[in-house]
Amino acid sequence: MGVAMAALTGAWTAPAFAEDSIYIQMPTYRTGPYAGSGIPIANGMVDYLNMLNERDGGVGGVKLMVEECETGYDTQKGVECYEAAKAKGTVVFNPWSTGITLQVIPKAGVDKIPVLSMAYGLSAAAEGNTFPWVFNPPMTYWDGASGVIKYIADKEGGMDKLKGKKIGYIFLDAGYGREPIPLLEKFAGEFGFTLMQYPVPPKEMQNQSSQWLNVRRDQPDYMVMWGWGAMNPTAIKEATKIRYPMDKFIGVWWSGGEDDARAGGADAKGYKTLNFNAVGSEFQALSDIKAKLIDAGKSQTDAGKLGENLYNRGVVNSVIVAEAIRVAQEKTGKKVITGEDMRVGLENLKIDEARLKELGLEGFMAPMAISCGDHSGHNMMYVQEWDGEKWVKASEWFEPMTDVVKPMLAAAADEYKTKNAPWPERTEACAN
Amino acid sequence: MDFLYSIFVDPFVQMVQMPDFLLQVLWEGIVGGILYALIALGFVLIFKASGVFNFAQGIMVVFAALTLVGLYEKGVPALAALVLAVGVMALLAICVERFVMRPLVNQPDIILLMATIGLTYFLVGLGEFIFGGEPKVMIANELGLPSGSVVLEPEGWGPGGSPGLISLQKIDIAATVIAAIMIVALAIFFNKTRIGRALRAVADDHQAALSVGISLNQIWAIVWFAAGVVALVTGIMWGARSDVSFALEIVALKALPVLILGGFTSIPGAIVGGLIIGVGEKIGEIYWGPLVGGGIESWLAYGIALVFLIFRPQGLFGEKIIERV
Amino acid sequence: MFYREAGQFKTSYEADQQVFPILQDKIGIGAILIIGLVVVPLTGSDFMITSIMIPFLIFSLATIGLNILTGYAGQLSLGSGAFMGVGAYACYKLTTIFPDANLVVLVLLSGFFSAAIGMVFGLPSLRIKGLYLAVTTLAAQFFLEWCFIRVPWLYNYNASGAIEVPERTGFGGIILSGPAASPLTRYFLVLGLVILITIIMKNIVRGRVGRSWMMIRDMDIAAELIGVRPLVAKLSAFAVSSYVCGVAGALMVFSWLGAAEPAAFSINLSFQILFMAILGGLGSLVGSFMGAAFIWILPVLIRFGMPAVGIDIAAETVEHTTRMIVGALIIFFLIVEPHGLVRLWQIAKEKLRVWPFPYV
Amino acid sequence: MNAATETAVAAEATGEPEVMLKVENVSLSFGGVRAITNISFDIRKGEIRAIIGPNGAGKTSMLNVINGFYHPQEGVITFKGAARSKMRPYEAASQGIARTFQNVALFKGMSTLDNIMSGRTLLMKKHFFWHLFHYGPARTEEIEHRRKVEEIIDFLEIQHIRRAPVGRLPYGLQKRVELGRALAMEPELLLLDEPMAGMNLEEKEDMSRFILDVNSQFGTTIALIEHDMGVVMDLSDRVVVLDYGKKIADGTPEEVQANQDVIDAYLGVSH
Repeated sequence: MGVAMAALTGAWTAPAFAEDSIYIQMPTYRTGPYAGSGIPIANGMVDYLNMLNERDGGVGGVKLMVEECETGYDTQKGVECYEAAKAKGTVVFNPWSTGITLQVIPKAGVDKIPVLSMAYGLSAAAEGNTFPWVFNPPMTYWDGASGVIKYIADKEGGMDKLKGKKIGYIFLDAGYGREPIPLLEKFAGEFGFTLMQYPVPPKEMQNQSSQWLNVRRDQPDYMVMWGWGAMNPTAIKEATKIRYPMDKFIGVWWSGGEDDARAGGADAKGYKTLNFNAVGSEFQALSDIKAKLIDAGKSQTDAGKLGENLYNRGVVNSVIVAEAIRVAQEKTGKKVITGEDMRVGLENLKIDEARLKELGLEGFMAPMAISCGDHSGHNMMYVQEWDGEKWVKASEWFEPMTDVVKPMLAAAADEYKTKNAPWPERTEACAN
Repeated sequence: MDFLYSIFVDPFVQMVQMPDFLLQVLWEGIVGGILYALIALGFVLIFKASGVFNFAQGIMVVFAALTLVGLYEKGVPALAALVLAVGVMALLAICVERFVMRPLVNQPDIILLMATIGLTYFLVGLGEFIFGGEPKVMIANELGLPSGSVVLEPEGWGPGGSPGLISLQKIDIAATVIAAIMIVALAIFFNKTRIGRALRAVADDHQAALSVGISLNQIWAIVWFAAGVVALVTGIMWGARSDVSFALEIVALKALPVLILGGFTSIPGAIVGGLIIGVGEKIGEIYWGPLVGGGIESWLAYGIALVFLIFRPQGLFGEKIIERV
Repeated sequence: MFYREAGQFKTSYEADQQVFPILQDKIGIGAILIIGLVVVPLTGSDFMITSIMIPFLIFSLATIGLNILTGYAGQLSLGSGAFMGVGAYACYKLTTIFPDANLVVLVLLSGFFSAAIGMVFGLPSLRIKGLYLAVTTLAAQFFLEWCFIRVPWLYNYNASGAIEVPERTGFGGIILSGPAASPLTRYFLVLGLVILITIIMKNIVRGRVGRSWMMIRDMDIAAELIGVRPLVAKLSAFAVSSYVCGVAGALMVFSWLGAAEPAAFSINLSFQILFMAILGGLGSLVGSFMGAAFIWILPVLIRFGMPAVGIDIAAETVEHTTRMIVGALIIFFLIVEPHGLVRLWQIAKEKLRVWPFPYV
Repeated sequence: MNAATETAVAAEATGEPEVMLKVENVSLSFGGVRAITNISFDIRKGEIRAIIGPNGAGKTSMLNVINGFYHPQEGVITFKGAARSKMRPYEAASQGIARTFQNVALFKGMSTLDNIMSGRTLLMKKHFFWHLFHYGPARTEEIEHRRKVEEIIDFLEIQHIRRAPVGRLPYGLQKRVELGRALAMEPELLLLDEPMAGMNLEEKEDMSRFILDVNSQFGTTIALIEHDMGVVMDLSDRVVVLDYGKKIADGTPEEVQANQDVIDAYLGVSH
């Protein structure tokens, strides 16, 4: 029996890449409580890579073999997907869940699989020298939190105006939502505002009236939200219910789905979130997706949802993957790359205006660059606003407070290193 | 000393200082409680008639609401979708009776409980398979449910004598009214109709009911259908408050402590229990939660039920149990 | 014909009271041990060992834990996930306080913490019975889950709020945990502990203590009239059960997941374990393994097997189908044999006994 | 304790039979419903004492009071010379009171062997620790008790069902296993609640023989409730009759049979 099972499992976990293709496993979640956010992202990621296959025959002439692995945002299944991905020789792993990211961070170096956690996961992973195998471009949660504070200060008329203000922080009470707290607390001390915390237990995502009653009592001047999945629409609804001024309610980039804001209806007008990708489908690459995939019935995407915020977010993730593959191919001279080559590609990734234009994505995202020591890049973001029907850009692209964030990241990385001692020293050479 | 003050004095000072806020908290508690009570009501109906602890009630709420919204999204007009959703719940009831209840008759409680957990799994899979996993917006307006809110601003009830603010969502008021209507309707159904009498007979004694010619199978199908309709109503109300998604399933677990307080077989018990839990956890979370970092709502209801059970193991409306040998 | 005990006589009570008094059973268990100890490590791929065998063994252990409480002592619990969490967090704390101690010792120690917590939450069982008790165990589940988030000391104030498994060595420098631990090392560690604890549990349940649990389960009043103290019997069941669950939880994080957020110990985990216990067969250790195999391995087979045999469907459809199939199978098995897979196995054995001449 | 010993010694000296259990003025009610009113009687060491009465007379409640399952509101119960107040059933068990039940209360999920072994619970003392490994003292102890249990199995002639789960046994055998379980406790006082209910004549004869043998071979004192008057009159040394929770007669079978109140209470059932 054991032998039979071994044979069976062997059959479907054997390295899947043929001579001329690159295998990429995409953990996604189209089921479970976070499916609302997970589905558009999954569609965006898969569509872009498949579109490259259809249009350009892959990257550098090599087909990409894209396979989804359903995690349901569940850590048990996440690990299973990782093991399956490892066995099949994926060149990059996108955990798409902070919990799964934390699980695979230590394994990545051992298994030689780069982990791409795009603007989520462990902020400290931006320290490339400590975490050579983990990448979190275009910026970390701490960058995001600093961006929110910077934006608020901007509206108030300067950092000194934050003194005496009350800023409420409502967050999903899990690793994801707790991540920015140290930075916010540091800022609260430095700039003299009061930070009020409103944790939302994952089980109570859809039952937030207590948190918002507390908000009503405390009357914070601004509300900052780190929400995900079903938490977002509920929070927006509750905020409208207590008549919280929506223009003072700012979410992180993960709280900016169209469906999230739509739940609040017209009352949600003025709600803001951070963002690092454009919304809308007026980009050549997206038109190609529509023409090559959606119209051809080769995609799960509903044509009406093309160009929505989280869909485009998924596309950004795949742009990073595809570009890193291209860089890796250039650097190594190989066509079919491995995880180790991919790591090199990611570490030398540079997407500038010109390149975006070539990709048919001009203005779709800010130019970004990752370096050997800095795996995040601390790139630019902007604030978008819900006008009742769609997202509109409400600020220019701006940079996070890198000078504050970077030393904190370094300290956090050191702390991670000591807590997880013995943590391996970086052995991978820089910039080749 | 400060610690004692913050536990025993400060919350009450807050309540007195901001009476409008207290009323708002109570209202939110009542509304939450009614929604718990509605879920509990579905449990009670089934437990009364068949002794089955129907764990799937929570998922039936989601499933019913999803069916409604899903049909609407597929182009069925709202009211027709409502009727169809009722039809789907009837079909579900018949299937459950035929394929789950009937083959498992006379099995121990725990086996039946497990079967309903199996049913939960099945319905989650089926629901997502048919309607997809995205949360859906409840079609409250299309169904003619009110939106917006009623705002009361009683003079001098706010902090420091300012005008107070109590905002009542119309949908919540509607939920309260509908819950009340449903309870009255169920009471009439149980007491005045032939099927209702048969139901009570079955609840009292299966054997005796069989011997006077009541069909158990038919009765079970009917209670599961009734529970399905209750689930649909609950789903509409809750869906209008947040969204229709499978995350609701876990909120539905809150109906369990409600059942413990009210007893597994008492309809008034479900309502009173729901209100106690709803109000209790809101008050606890708002006034005492901050002392321990908040978020205690996730377990407070169970804590209340646990403490209560230790002193009164038979529930609020249950009779004292005399053990016999 | 093959499974016949005729001619195997016992001349002493010692011989009669063995766990496997029948020769064929001895051969069977030997074969399973050989498969587990030799065949799987030699032939299994990394995926099979890390994603099928290790979780299967850990779930079996947790199921044994729940079975002690629910199957043997009759106390229905929905809190096993949280008790696993207590073990995991205890082990994490212990290993940060004593980084040089042998991990196996720490894992075994961490069970005592969950045993203590389990006893506290077992106290209501003295007054509350049946489904009511099940709901009160939910209080334990949710309260503990809250503590895992709200008591930062438990996760060493990590910003991520999660516990991460550091590298630990033992037995002369073998790496036992952390990313560098080889799948085989982790597998043998888990397998060894599972075998050890299973043997101990078998010994407990066939002796006085196990009997007192079953007495309480089958008829608590009669048990008390015979001299079983309900307090001692119920709390000891909670303690032993939580101990085993705690060890399983520690192994789950240290030997399988590698890091864990509080959500890893959610109510869903409790349900998963309960399914395994009931489907395998309440009150049976063998059943615990069968149940765990069924609930864990079947979905993995469906998930990765369907594409492998050429049925190409979307990942989430596989997930939906899996849920539907597992749900329907649960109901199906309850209908066919409410006493679980182990009962089917016993019936099969009885049939084999008289095969091929059932009427002779 | 001293007092108790003294009375025992005194009793022996005077040739009076020693009293093992004494019930004095016991009353029990459940929320206003009186189950037992002011009952007094005694059970002497070594005798077979029958408690009879029509349905609802309070017989089973009386047994429940004796082994501590119910706590009477009034009255004193003296067992082996020591008066006791609120007592838990397991304490009664540890003092040497065993019983069987009207509706068989076997452990349905366990085999005959395990059911009878369960009667040895109080006699097994070895520490939990040894049980972990089923080794050393724990193992020796199990074997030793197994031997005793096998003796009881032989005595009750139920060797063939040793391994059978009791749930699958016919009623008569279940009753016998239950008796075996009570005997395994090596009790001083054995309470039997309708040991022959629902049995055919042959089974009743077997059971009667077992009861007499237990009484004579092990010297166990027996109190039994039974509806079959023939059995009661043949087996018992003394009979106490209850009706509506009150004692209406007490004495030897002959005395009781002649009592007019008893005849009235049974309305024609009497012979």
